[in-house]
Amino acid sequence: MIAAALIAIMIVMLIALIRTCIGPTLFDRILAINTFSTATVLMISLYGFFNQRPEFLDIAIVYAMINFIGTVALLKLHRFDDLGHDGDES
Amino acid sequence: MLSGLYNYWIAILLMAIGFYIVIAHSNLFTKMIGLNIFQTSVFILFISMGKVDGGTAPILSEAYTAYSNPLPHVLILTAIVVSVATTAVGLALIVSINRRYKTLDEHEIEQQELEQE
Amino acid sequence: MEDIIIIFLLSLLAITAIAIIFMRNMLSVIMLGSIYSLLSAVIFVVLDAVDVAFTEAAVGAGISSVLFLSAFAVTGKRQVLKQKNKLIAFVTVSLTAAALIYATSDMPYVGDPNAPVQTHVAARYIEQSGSEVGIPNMVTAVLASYRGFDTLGEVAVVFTAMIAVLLLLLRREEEELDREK
Amino acid sequence: MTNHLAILQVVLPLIAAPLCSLINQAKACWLFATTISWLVFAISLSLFIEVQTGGSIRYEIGGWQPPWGIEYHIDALAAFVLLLVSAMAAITLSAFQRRITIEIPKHKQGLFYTAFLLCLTGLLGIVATGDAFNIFVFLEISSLSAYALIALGEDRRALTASFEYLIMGTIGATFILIGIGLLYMQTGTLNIVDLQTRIPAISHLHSVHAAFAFFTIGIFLKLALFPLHHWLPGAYAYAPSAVSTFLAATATKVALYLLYRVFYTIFGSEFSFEVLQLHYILMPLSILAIVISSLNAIFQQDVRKMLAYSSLGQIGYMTLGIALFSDAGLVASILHLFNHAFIKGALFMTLACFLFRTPSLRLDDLNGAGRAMPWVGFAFVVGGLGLIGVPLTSGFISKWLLVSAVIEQGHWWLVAIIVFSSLLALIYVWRVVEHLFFREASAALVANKQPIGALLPFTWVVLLSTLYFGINSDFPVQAAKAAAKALQ
Amino acid sequence: MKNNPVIKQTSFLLIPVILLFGLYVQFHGDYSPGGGFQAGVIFASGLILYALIEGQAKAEQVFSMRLARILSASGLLLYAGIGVASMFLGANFLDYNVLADDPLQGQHWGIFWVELGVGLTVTSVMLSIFYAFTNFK
Amino acid sequence: MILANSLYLNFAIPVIGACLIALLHQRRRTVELVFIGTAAVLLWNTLHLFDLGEAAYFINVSPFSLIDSIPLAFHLEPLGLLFSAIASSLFLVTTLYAIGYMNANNEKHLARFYFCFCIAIFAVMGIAFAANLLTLFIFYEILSFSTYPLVTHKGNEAARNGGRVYLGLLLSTSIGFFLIAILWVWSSTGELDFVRNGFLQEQMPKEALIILYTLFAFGVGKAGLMPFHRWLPSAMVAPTPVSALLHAVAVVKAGVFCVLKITVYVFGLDLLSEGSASNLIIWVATATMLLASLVALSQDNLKARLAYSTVSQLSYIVVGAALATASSVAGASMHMATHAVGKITLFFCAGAIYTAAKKTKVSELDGLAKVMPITFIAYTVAALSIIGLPPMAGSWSKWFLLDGALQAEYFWVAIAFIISTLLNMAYLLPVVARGFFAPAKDNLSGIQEAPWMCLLPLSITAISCFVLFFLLQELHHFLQPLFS
Repeated sequence: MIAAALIAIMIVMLIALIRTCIGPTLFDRILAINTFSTATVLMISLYGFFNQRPEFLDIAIVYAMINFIGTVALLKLHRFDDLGHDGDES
Repeated sequence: MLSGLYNYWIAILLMAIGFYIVIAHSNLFTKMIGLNIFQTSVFILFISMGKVDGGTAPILSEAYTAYSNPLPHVLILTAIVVSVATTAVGLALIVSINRRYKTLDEHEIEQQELEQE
Repeated sequence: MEDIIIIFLLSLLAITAIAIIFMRNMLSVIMLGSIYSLLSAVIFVVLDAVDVAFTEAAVGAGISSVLFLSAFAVTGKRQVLKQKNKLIAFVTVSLTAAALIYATSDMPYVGDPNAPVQTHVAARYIEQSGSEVGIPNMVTAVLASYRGFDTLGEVAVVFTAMIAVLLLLLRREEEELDREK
Repeated sequence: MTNHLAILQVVLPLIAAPLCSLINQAKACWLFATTISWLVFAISLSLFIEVQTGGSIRYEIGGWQPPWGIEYHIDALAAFVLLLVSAMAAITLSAFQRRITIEIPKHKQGLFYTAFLLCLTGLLGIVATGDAFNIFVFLEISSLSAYALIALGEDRRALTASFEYLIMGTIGATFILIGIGLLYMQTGTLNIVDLQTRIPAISHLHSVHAAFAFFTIGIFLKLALFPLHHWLPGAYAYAPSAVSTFLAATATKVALYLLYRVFYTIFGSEFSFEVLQLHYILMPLSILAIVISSLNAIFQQDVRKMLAYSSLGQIGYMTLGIALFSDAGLVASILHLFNHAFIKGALFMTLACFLFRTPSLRLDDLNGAGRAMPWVGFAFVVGGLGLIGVPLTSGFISKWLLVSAVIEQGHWWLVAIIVFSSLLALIYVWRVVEHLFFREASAALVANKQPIGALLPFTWVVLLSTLYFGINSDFPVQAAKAAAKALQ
Repeated sequence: MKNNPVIKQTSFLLIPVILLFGLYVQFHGDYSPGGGFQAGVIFASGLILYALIEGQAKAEQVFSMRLARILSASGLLLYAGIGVASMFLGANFLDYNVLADDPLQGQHWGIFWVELGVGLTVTSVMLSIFYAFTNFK
Repeated sequence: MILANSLYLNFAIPVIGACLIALLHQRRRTVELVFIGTAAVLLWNTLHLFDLGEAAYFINVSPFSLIDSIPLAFHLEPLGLLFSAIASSLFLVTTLYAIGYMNANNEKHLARFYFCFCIAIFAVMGIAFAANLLTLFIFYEILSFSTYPLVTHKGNEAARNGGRVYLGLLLSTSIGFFLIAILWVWSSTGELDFVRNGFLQEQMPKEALIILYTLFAFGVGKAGLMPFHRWLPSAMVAPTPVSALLHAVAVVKAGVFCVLKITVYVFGLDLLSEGSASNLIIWVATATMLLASLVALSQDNLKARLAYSTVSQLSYIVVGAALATASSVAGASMHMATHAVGKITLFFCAGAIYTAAKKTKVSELDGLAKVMPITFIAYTVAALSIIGLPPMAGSWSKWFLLDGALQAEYFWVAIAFIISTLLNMAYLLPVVARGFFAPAKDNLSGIQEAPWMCLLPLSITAISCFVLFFLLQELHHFLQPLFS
């Protein structure tokens, strides 16, 4: 059961990777990356259960957080060209 | 047996790709990314050698007796830190170079120097 | 199953790396870079290196990407990506790779429990660290106690990186502002 | 506390660095860093004496016995190099205060001294440690701080030079890391002494050969041995003068120290030279380095770049000594490492003295500078003579030993090459001397009476020490012999 | 980011969690994956997220550059200080056994403080590097 | 102890002089006094060394060791004593002359000039008393470097070029041949100390000896063997006192002295006269002797003519050394002295003519003797001495050399000596002829003798050319220990 899920996730990863490579717009890529990291989070959690050491869920949590920060940074860069900007649009 | 030497071969391939990017790409930014790939491949090399079949992560637990080798993990932790430190310094250099030269292309920089001479 | 996962992930990693070579857009290169990091972190998990995976996720995908993005923000979006010296690069790289492939010919297989790596120094960490250091996470035990000096060096490296970045990027006004506060 | 000297050698500057960044006030930082560097020098001196009298020192860090914990292992060679590095650091810091105030923006000076101390820590750590991976860590500390220090040069080319150094240096360090990895894979240990005992049994393995190759190439990159030398001239030429002085005198020397360690201690000379026939590669590379770099030096317009190329040639002499694969060659190599560090340091110091009054170090800007500043000009002449290897300077002693080692092996053609390159050195040094003394100085230079301060006396102290070691070479020769013996 | 309430609210929900998680990783590193370094990075990421949302200026009010520099130095000093302390207690550098009467307890103490030093330094270094870049323009 | 102290004193005096000059460089008169004083004290101390007598010969005095077992060492022996006596006495004369000349010609950077002069004489003392090859080499190099600033003193393009050739040739021969030869000797015998009758017997194969001797002879570039003689005419750009010092006293004599010393104390006369190690050098030196004379004939510039004459005369000494018979070596040693005195007079005269009349070419000297009689008489005396006509000193040394050539059965060398003597006449006497007998072309009114500071030295040396003739017997006696 878990194995099947793992395989499915791997396929998702492959597809997301392809989308990141071919683009064409920035948003396609950002979305693809998001999908990809979500897949990784799932992959790590599932692998923990698969391997019978689920205590490594910590790592999955970090991934989720980092993923969020990365996306915010990317979008902010796209919008303001400056990561230190206070975010108020004039 | 996990996968024989497959890990090492991929690590070597990655190393080659990273190394290639560093040498062949003329954009300093890309060179840094190449350097990162190059270093990460070494991490995979190290981590692969620490793996033990049937072992588990090296955190003591009563349920397990076979653990993977923790030493490569320790080494690579340090190496990752070193790598991110190098990246930070390299990027700081890149940013300063960009300010003084207005470009990040190796050849354009060379060109500017030649014109200045 | 483990074999399949690892082979598949490693292949994905290779694809990502190859894709980076041919990318024309700087931002995509950075994004692929973070995917590369994520993937390698998963691989570390599969290879039992949970601590390393933890770090790689936080550093590679997190801090590194943010640093790349902020540097990218400062240097501007118009980046020309060109390749020169392809031949020299190819030859050098092939030679290095060949040397390593040659080296793999008598390497112990991945996961071999009788490899020298597993039998000599590490064995003591696995067997004794529980009683000598007394904490379950062997990686922390080795990192902070057995090889604590390495870690001191590592902290020094981080500190050096900060000093170096500040030396390069610090400007007068900020320093003075900082003093006023 | 004396039994902790081995670790204090490295930890003292390591603790001093963050303190220095906390002080963050130019003058106080200088005073602090200088005091620390002299303390470090005192420690290295007492370590040196201890090693000379009582044999090598081993220090188990964390109380864990060697292959499991990290140990410091200071033998005669390490003590010798430690002495050299700490002496140069103390001298540079004491002498260069005025130049640093001129060259470095005020708000960066505190950080500058911090980075300098870190660089010193890294270099000392590489030398003192007895653990292969620890070498990598300290290598990175020294390199990262060196990149930043170099990039502080006023010329914008300092930045590109530093970046090139960063790329090459990181590749070099990663190669060394791969070497460490391969060795660890086959032996399961990281301790150098343990490696030494385990390698003979597995020396037939391909991966051990590959490890050797990666170590060698990685160190060659750090050492800037021909043809991997492109990063060095720019880095030395555009860095702030204090930095180029310190790095020119120590950084490549420490890399060379690593080379000795790898060739002789880790792999053993039998494996390096008899199994792998290393000298067949090292010899031609050294010769090319000597000849091509000397030729390059002749055509440089910037004196610092000229000296940088000359350093490349001198590195060639040192590796040539290794390539001879004889005791005499090794002694000559180690001795030249020591002598050249001081000579090159003194030369870079004289150049910094000139910078007080000349606008740059291009040859045309130095016209008549020797007449306007006779003590500095004369210092350059003395240092230059040392570089050429004229008798009564320490450069002569090491060349004498090198040539006798070459003759011992009957390579007369090599003698011809060494003589030829000495003449090339004569040409490039003398080109500068002519500009300094036998051309008219510009009015601005004659009128400029800016004081040079402590730099000049320190330059002369270093120069006089090279002259002293040229006249009475007992101390360095005996130390080099002891060091070579420690490697056997 | 007044104009993007969604991002702002989500982030403000997340930031405390991230910081808390950072503390967890810091002090639970003995029993599960993690330790000072990872905790430091996570902690720094939380603050970076704050800087991304509220802008550099506000972030510096929370955690100033100056504080970052002081903390980074003190982290390193803390680590080295533990080593020196064990030296003064008569053992070799970084030998934790002498830090307490019971060697195991000593090891615990040593590792705890050392990891704390690592965490402090890493947090502040990562943050000040980020500041340095974003301030540079 | 006495030996060591007086030897060290001989080194200390010029160094102290140099330091004083450097310190007092702003006070011109004081510097000049110091300069003369240094020379006088040096001469006095050198003459005292003769009092130590034969008992003090070949006792090594070593302040410290240079490399491993090789010390920096000095000793007394007849050749060195002779050389040091020549050098220090002529140095005194030259100081007087230099001060007069430099002042009269308004030269600049006097302090540097006198400073280097003192260092050069310090190096000469080192060469004279060196007790092993390495010490000899070291002081030989100091001499090259310390005379370089003297050669390029004027600082113009010509001076720089001259200096480049000077230093380039001297250093490349010394490093390329001399040093290699020393290293070779050391690596194959493990010895470098000068000993009576040499130490190379039975230590090296015959073929090697030929190469070694050639290396030494060419390596001592200061001996001016063709094709490494170019530095001598190039160095003519220097002010005349320098030329005098270079060509008569310090540098060239140091060169031939090295050859003599190596011949006698490294190879040993027996080894050389039995074998054929020095044949090649005899050939080369003889050829140099004749060729340089021919070149001298074609030179119009008086100093250049004298320079080539020096090249030719040096080869007499080298031939004498290479022939390696008792007479020839004695002749060579004497020639060192007689030629020194003669040639320095000639250079002083050339300088005096330049100072007084600003003339440098032979063809411009017509009738000048009428206004400068003392200078021209001195020139004539010195020229006759160099040619070798009795009762001038040069006649003795040539006699011994000729005798030596015949003893060694090198008849063609003897013939070459005679041809060369004829050539000597041909290039030295025209000056005399033009000065005394040719009618003046230009208006010579207003030209008078050079200042007394120039005239006095050249008169002294001219008179010594004559006086030495009567002292030769004693000199020969003094050199006897060489052949025992």
